[in-house]
Amino acid sequence: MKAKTFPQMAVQLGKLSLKNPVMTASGTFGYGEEYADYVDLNRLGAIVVKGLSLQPRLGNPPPRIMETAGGMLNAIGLQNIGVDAFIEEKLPYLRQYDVAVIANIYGESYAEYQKVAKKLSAVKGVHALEVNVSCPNVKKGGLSFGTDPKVAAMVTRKVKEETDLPVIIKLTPNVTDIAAVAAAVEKAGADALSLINTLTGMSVDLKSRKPHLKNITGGLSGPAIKPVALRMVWQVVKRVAIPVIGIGGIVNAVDALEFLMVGAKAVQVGTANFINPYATTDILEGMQNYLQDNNIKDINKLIGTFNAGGSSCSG
Amino acid sequence: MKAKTFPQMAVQLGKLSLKNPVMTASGTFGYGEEYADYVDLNRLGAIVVKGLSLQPRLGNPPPRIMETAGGMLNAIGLQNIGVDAFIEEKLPYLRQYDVAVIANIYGESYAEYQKVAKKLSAVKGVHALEVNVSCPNVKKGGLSFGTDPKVAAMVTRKVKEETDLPVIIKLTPNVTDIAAVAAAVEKAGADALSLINTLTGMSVDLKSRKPHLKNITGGLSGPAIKPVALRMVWQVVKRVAIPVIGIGGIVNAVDALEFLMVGAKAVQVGTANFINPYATTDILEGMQNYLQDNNIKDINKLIGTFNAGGSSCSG
Amino acid sequence: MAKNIFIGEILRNEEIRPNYFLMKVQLPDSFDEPRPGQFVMIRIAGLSEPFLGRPISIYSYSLRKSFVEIEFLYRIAGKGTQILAGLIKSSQVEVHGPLGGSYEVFPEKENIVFIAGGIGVAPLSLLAQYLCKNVCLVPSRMNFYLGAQTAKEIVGLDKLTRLCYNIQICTDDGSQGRKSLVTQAFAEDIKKYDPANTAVYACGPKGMMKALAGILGKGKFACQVSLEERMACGTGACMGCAVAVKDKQGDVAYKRVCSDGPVFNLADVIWE
Amino acid sequence: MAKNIFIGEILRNEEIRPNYFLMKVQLPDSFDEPRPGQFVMIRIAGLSEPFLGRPISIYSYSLRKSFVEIEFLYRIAGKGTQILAGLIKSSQVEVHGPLGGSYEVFPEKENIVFIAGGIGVAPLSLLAQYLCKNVCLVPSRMNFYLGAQTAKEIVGLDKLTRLCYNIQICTDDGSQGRKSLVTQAFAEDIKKYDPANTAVYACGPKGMMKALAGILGKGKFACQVSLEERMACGTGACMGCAVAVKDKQGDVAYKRVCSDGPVFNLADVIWE
Ligand SMILES: Cc1cc2nc3c(=O)[nH]c(=O)nc-3n(C[C@H](O)[C@H](O)[C@H](O)COP(=O)(O)OP(=O)(O)OC[C@H]3O[C@@H](n4cnc5c(N)ncnc54)[C@H](O)[C@@H]3O)c2cc1C
Ligand SMILES: Cc1cc2nc3c(=O)[nH]c(=O)nc-3n(C[C@H](O)[C@H](O)[C@H](O)COP(=O)(O)OP(=O)(O)OC[C@H]3O[C@@H](n4cnc5c(N)ncnc54)[C@H](O)[C@@H]3O)c2cc1C
Ligand SMILES: Cc1cc2nc3c(=O)[nH]c(=O)nc-3n(C[C@H](O)[C@H](O)[C@H](O)COP(=O)(O)O)c2cc1C
Ligand SMILES: Cc1cc2nc3c(=O)[nH]c(=O)nc-3n(C[C@H](O)[C@H](O)[C@H](O)COP(=O)(O)O)c2cc1C
Ligand code: FES
Ligand code: FES
Repeated sequence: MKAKTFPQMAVQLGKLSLKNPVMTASGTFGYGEEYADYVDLNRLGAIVVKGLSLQPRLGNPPPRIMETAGGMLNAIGLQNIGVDAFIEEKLPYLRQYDVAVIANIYGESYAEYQKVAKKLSAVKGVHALEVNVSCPNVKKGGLSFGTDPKVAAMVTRKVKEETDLPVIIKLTPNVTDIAAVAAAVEKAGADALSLINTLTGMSVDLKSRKPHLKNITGGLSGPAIKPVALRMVWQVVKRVAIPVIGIGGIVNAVDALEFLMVGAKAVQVGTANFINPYATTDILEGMQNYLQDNNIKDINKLIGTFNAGGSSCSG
Repeated sequence: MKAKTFPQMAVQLGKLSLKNPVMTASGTFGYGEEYADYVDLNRLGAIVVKGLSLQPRLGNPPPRIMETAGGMLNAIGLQNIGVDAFIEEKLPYLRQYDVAVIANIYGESYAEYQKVAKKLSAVKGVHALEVNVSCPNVKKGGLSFGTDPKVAAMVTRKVKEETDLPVIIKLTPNVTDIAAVAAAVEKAGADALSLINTLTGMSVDLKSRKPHLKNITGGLSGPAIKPVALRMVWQVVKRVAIPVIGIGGIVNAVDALEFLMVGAKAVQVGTANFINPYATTDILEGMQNYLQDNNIKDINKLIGTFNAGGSSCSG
Repeated sequence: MAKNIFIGEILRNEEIRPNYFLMKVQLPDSFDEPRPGQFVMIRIAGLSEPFLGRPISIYSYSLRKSFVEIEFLYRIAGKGTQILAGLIKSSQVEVHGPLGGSYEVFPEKENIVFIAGGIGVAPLSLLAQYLCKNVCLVPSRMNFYLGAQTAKEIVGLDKLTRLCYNIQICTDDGSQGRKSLVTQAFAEDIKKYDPANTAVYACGPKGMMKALAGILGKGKFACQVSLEERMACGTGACMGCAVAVKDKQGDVAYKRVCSDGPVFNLADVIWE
Repeated sequence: MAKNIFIGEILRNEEIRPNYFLMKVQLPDSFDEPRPGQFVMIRIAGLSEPFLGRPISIYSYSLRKSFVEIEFLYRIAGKGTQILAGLIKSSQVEVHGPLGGSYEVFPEKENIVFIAGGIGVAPLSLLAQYLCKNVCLVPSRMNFYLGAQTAKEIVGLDKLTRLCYNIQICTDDGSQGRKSLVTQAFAEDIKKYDPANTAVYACGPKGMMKALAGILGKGKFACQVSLEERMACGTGACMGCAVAVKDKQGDVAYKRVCSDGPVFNLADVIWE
């Protein structure tokens, strides 16, 4: 590979500069170190860490996961060590790397969101906040924040008050009109959007007549949801001016490039990490190869090039 | 198989008596005759025919379908011969069979829904109406009727005014709170509910930078959506007293029994017909075998036996 | 009840040209003798990927003592055909068919003209085989125009040379046969054929068939074409495989490739 | 960077008892020597179903000249293991591992007691193998209690008889060995063992381990158990494989079977 033909991979999400558009999805990459044996973290566009709450969270009782057709359900219940322990125990490790660290945050009240945001903004090594207004697994808060445009906008405003970091709002797909939520959140000052979080689903065991997940319902992720994710990204991109990060069922470079083509400025890789711990860098390499093969010198040249006008009749 | 141990399969959906709970899903079984070479139509619980509109509809330009992980997208655009041609050309054929025929209807205005309902109620051989308030493929009407509880309730009331047939409202999953729509529709007089219709999704071709479907978005169906369908059926069953018909990703007897266990009184088999034209009767036989093996004498004994209390910790 | 879904065993699955495969499958002898133009939906037995069957034309059919052998000629176009290409001998495939309608034959016509582009040779080859078997003295009356981009994409010739006396090969780059479009080669010969006494059959990429429609003009030649479209059910139920054709009134109608086709009158097809 | 995902070739995959399979896989010699208790995540190479890997204990390990052979002993529990069981010789599997922690060994302890229920024999068998290889005179100090519902579910005995002198077999119905629960058989022997000088290792169904916890009482015996839970990542990232254990303060904490375990102190495990 000659340096000359090496495609330009850097993307700019508002104030946030990324080496390349490949990020990890929150909750699927631990705090980074879990995958450091597999992936050179320096090569990633950004690491989005597991959702952080003000207090440590125990999470849901097991069983927490179940496989489904082309995907999986999870009801982890946001088990995490809490924002303070993250700052003390995990962040120093991540600071060793030259990679953007994005803290995914979660609260059960506006005040909690604010406190978590404030703490993370006071320390070095956090490059942006991703606000989870969409986790469907926790009874309180979670779902409701993200499903009502007004409430989602309020969370945005509240978090923005406490931080100078770029604020990414992560949207839930479990809504009638995701573009309306996106527009409300943009107006409230969000710097970027990421979507989609998981679709709420359920799986049951006929023999025992019980749910497979102790929590009964869980979040559906993986290739099964990709068509829904792609549709929502497209709808949102048409509606807002702020950068959008595409998430949902991305397992290879073509998937990632499709999201970029539709208009996402970056992507997050989630469930794919579980079946292939090298997924993120495999995808990055695949994207670079695609650009080279197609003589595209800058990834930004591909972003948003989707021609919805209709395909010429195939075959 | 001794007659003695043959399980009782009949189910009662309000006024509608079905031989067994296995129905076909609208749009996936043509007008019945397309599958008559494969399936003894007399053995089905009911045949739900392709959505009927007042005027014949041309449908969307091709391409109309695309495979996705564990499912498919379609944007048929409700191509159909119109209610009059159905009554004249297709219904006589179906009348030869001893099977409940359910007409799926679609309109672009309240008046259109009413006219189609009226015509179908005036003829012999239609046993119930299933009202599609959820088709996401048609720009006008479609999505909006089913996503707003008030509008969905109004469609219900309007259709009920024109018919004495049982009215089943078919709900869309592309909403924030499906149970709220279900409750509104029940209050408006619906005799039963069926869910889910397809999730709106999209698929794109990286090479041509165009959508795979000429219509750009389409409806996602098949095993990929089963977890979402099961969750929604469970949420709705808890909320309403009228019978619920479960639909979404059912490909085998276990899938069907899971929906019944969660509380559906019957199921519809859709996309599965495409990959196995014998799917409906295979599922029926599988259900019967299961009941026999587990010494359950009446299918109704299984319906709603789900114990959400939480599973005992597996393995 | 029809029983036209079978589990077949792969006897052979070879890459005969880069990206072009010939697959031979053994099926029970209850598999109906296909009429030329018919196809099957093929899936991998027991696998959920690809999810839907893929339509593939029947390229040849032979009834053996207690079983049937059919052949498919196919090209890797995407995921589904890629997976098919990876199957080894003895693997099992699910074969649903024969499906669809067939070419109408005119034994009385003097000239039979075939125009195939690339993999379009597959259904036309079965038609030629059928005519040889059922219509006497036909080989001398058959004219086969076979085109492809380069020599590498010329497939099916071995079988054809045993069936037709008159085969014209065309490649875009001249690497085999004439350097010309296959429609061009036919156009140059067109005066040899009396429209009233000629049956034209064509299968190939859209561009080729569209060009052919132009060449044949307004219905002087009767030309039947095989169309392709993505399919889900293959049986006429889903309306997924629609193509735009003129109905009797000349209005646009969407017909199903799987059950109204795959053979249509070229004059009826509406090109985008 | 770790390279612990390998494509392995199946050398053997046999049903040794109804629903119980022994699979032997050849892997590159860069596959690390597993410590007893470790497991792999196994998937079918190139297939998207099952979607997630399945955790399976390493049952045996042998380093050959230029490659490694590992064995798995597994039971058909559902869809994933059903698909595994259908794989024929020469099929390719994706093996991610070795993963997880291992049993702690106490070479100085006089008695080593193994208590296995059904397929739980797999990781304990590797442990016994390891001890024989690394700790001298161990066979005479090893006592293996192996239980199952009926003789049909007694697996792994051939290997064990080559490793341990003292094997007690129990079946619920007495069809092989003693008619008793395996925990019962151990309870009856318990006085033979000095708690301070005995290491107990157990693996089996939850009920068995729970019963064992009762029998062993409040920590007089040090007992390590292998736990099972559904997994997604196998590497500690997803928090999917949580089990409830007591933390240092005695409060409930959810630990990851894949990376905090799969081996836990029995005394710490909180049963539902
Ligand atoms: C009646 C009929 C007979 C056919 N006979 C043959 C044959 O004998 N040999 C052969 O090689 N091919 C044949 N085809 C085409 C074949 O079905 C497609 O190439 C195949 O379905 C592509 O599947 P895929 O998963 O590999 O590609 P995909 O990933 O699904 O698609 C790859 C590309 O092919 C296009 N495509 C997909 N499906 C079809 C389709 N059904 N028709 C046309 N284009 C499609 C897509 O739009 C895309 O551009 C036939 C098609 C029909 C309808
Ligand atoms: C560290 C570890 C080591 C294991 N070693 C072995 C082994 O050597 N041999 C062996 O046969 N099995 C072993 N198992 C169990 C094995 O992983 C499960 O039986 C398998 O994952 C079931 O998958 P399935 O798709 O066949 O069943 P599913 O359809 O997924 O489930 C069938 C039933 O098994 C339960 N189950 C599913 N996954 C697990 C799991 N990971 N642990 C416990 N129960 C589960 C389900 O709740 C359900 O009741 C081990 C599990 C772990 C965690
Ligand atoms: C096990 C698991 C845990 C997750 N935890 C979080 C979380 O803590 N915060 C969050 O915003 N999203 C969380 N998600 C959602 C993912 O970040 C992502 O939005 C979703 O999985 C869809 O992407 P995918 O299909 O690539 O997995 C989690 C997903 C999974 C599978
Ligand atoms: C090709 C196709 C056409 C459909 N047409 C209709 C329709 O006309 N009216 C309707 O209410 N639902 C229609 N549906 C939705 C199905 O009836 C069903 O609700 C959905 O496919 C989910 O079920 P499944 O996963 O079993 O396919 C259609 C679905 C498909 C795949
Ligand atoms: S493929 Fe379903 S109608 Fe043709
Ligand atoms: S399986 Fe993911 S943390 Fe254990």
